This record gives sequence, structure tokens and C-alpha cells, in this order.
Amino acid sequence: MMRFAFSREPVSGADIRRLVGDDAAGAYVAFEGWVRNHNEGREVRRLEYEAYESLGVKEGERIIAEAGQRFGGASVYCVHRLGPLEIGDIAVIVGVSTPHRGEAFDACRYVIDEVKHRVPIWKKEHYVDGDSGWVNCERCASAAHDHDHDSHDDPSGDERQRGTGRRQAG
Amino acid sequence: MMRFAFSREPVSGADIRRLVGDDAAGAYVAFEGWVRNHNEGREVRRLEYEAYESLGVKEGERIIAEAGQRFGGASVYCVHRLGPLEIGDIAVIVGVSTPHRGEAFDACRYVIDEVKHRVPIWKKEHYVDGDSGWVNCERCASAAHDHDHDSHDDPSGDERQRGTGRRQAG
Amino acid sequence: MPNVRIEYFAILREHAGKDAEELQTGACTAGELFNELADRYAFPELNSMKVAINEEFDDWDTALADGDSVAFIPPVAGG
Amino acid sequence: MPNVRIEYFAILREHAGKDAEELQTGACTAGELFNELADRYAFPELNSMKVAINEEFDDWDTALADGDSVAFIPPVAGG
Repeated sequence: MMRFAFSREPVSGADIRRLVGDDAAGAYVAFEGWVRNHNEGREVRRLEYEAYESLGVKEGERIIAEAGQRFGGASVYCVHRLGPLEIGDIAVIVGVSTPHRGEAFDACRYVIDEVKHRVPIWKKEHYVDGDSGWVNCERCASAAHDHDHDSHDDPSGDERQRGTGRRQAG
Repeated sequence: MMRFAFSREPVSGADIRRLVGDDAAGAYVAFEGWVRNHNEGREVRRLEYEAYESLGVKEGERIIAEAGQRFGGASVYCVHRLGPLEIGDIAVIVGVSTPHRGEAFDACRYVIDEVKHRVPIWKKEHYVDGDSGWVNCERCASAAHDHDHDSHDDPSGDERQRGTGRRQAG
Repeated sequence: MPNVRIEYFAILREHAGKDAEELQTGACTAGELFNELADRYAFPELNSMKVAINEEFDDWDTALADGDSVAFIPPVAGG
Repeated sequence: MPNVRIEYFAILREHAGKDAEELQTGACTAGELFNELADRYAFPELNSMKVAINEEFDDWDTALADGDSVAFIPPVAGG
């Protein structure tokens, strides 16, 4: 397989495009997630990604296999950066080639949506004001600390199992 | 404006990406239409694109302006090749950056769909068997010639006005 | 008898054997002009043809004026 | 008393002060193990935590076996 990978080095659109190129393909759709200079109202200076790499690669490959089945014959690659990134860097890139363009758009969107939802990757943002925090974690954490520290004694309870983190757009 | 252009030289994804880059943008979606080695069951050796360039640029700019209005703040560029192209060449490329990814996918798809539908560009395919033909034109033409050459005396009639060409996928 | 400039593209250019021409026509509308030229150059019959006058899409029954630039738009196939 | 290996990521790694450890636990399930460690390391309360056992997502009430590798998955934020 090897269609999902983590990288500690910068990745480019040209790399991905080469991997999915095919003379029978008529359509290519690429998604790139760029490191923005702000998130939820705060100015971001840089960030770091960390992953549970072995499980992350398995889950990434599963997502890509699903996309291939759902969107006839899509050829897909996805690379996610790890380690420190600067503003404007590519954090994640998905490239899809298909015979026809509808499937390329649908498969590309499916893969990035699922990767953001399912692959164990964490992002720590470092803000211009010197503060930093793990995205999707810090607010829940501090809110919980503020009013009731005792309620975490059942991690298998409904809230933990069914609650969904705030979806990260972008 | 100048967000839609024709090019007689090869275009690359990196060129387009540079044009729409922006530190506030978090999502980038690109579509590339590649010259396939086959179309509708025939093996294609090469092809040529021709356009009514002045009207084509106006219509392309209109489409991109529509996309910007519909999909909040999308930054869009589109370049379409003209002249002779080989298998695997990029025929058209659309790049879109937005703060969030949903709009980038939607705007990119809107632009390529409308460009294929509305911009006066024609494609002549040269087949491996030595034959050639204008896509969307040759079959209608020969079908008409075969059975009734007299029916073209009212180009303003319903069939001409309302008929839609077969949509080209890919 | 308006004097008009006509641009030919793609399959129509090949049938006309030229990119463009100026001519004085007895046609009153863009549609009549097309028919006149279709007879002269044996244009193929095409579905969903459009017409542009002075670099904008227009209607087949638009009256022609002296100096108009007219282009016939065969079915497009970009991308 | 199963002997398990635990991997810590992101905010949990910072709270635990280590990437991983092996320990013998009185916990019977992954959920009980998390509570034991949350008390020890003062883990923050997180919504939608998940757990993986032996490199696959699993349930909080799965019984732990000797030699299991357990990882707690805080809310993810790829892309």
C-alpha cells in the first residue's frame, strides 16, 4: 500500500502529483492544508504536529482504501507533516487522480475529512503572545478544571465515548 | 482582474499555487485536467485547443467573480492551454485558496464546471488510427448529414438554442 | 445591407477555410447570417450553437448593425 | 495484575512527563487504567478521548491482557 505517509521534511504538490500520475487519468484534484497565521482569533507564530505513527499509517491507509472503493478507481496519496512547521507551510496534502473529475473531487474531500477526523495526529499551536496549546484539548481541559475535576473518573462513560471534538476547519 | 488566462506554454501547479498563496488562507484546492490517452473508446495521440480568446477571457473572469461571491472570499486562478498538447499535459488548471476547506472544494468545482460549459474553447483530438475530430461537434455533424441536411435552416430554432452538447467529463 | 466582420472557430473555421472575413450581408439577424454562410460553406449541423456579437454572447434574432463583429460558437469542449 | 506498556501523546505526554512506560496495573479494563493514570499524572479532562490497544482502536471496557500495548488518544487535530 504505502499511500499514506508521515513526513518530517517539507512536502510539495509536485511530489504528490508525480505519485498519482497516469496516462489514463483525466482529472487530478489536490488538497493542501496550509499553516495559517491565525486560528480561532489568535495569532499563530508556528506549530508542531505529533502523531501516533504506527496506528496513524494504518488508519490513513484504511481511509484511502475506502475512497478507492467508493469513488471508482481513484488513485490517492496523502502525506501529513510532523514536527515543527512555519506559517505558510503545507501541513497535509492529498492528491487524487481519476478518469473523470467528479470522483476526483469527491475522493479528495472524503480523504481529507476522514484524515482530520480519524488519524491520531495532534497539533500544538504557539501564539504570537507567547502562549501555546494543543488544539481541541486546551479549552475542554481548562473548562473541566474550572468547575469539576471529579467527573473524569469514568473515561468509558457516554460523554467520552460519544462526544465529538469541535471540528477543525481549514 | 486577470484571474483567467490562456497560455500557449506549459503550465504547472506550482505557478498557480504561488498566485493564490496567502498567509491567512488555510486551505488550497487545485484541479488539473490532464490529456488522456483515450476518449470515448478511441485512443488519442495528441490534441489541440483553440479559443475565442477575447470573449473567453471575459467569460472566465465572470465565472471566477461568481465563485468569489458564492464561496466567501475564495482566491481563484485559472489557466487554460491553447495549441498542441501531448498525452499527460495539463490542459486546464484551477487553483483556489480560502480560509476553510469546504469553500475551496466548492469554488474549485464551480469554476471548472462552468469553464467547461461556458468558455468558448474547442478541442480537436488526433487519434492513433490517424483520424481526427472536434469534440462535441463531429458526431452531431455526421449524424445530421446522414439523414437530413435541410434541417439546419433555422439556427435560432429550439434545437439549436436549447440543445446541450454532451458533457465532457474528466 | 449591413457590413459585418465574421470570425470562424474550430470546425466552422475549417469549413469556411478562413479565420475571419468582412462582408456585406442581406441578413437582418445573426440567425439569418448564419444560414447564409452555412449554405455558402456547407457548415455541418451542430447542436447548441451560440452566437456572439461584439464579443458578448447574444441572441440569434438580434438585428445586425453596420460594423458588428459576429462570431458563431460551436459546442465548446474546454478542460 | 497485567503488565502493560503505555504510550503517551500530545497533552497526555506532557502531563505524564514521558513518552511511554511499562507498569503492572490493578486495572482490569482500559478505562480503569486511564483513571489510575489520570489520578497519578493529573490528566486534564478531555472530551471524545479514545483508546487503542495493540495498535488498533478499541473499547474502554476491553479487558487488559498481560503484554498489551495501550495508547490513549486525545482529540485529534490533523490537517
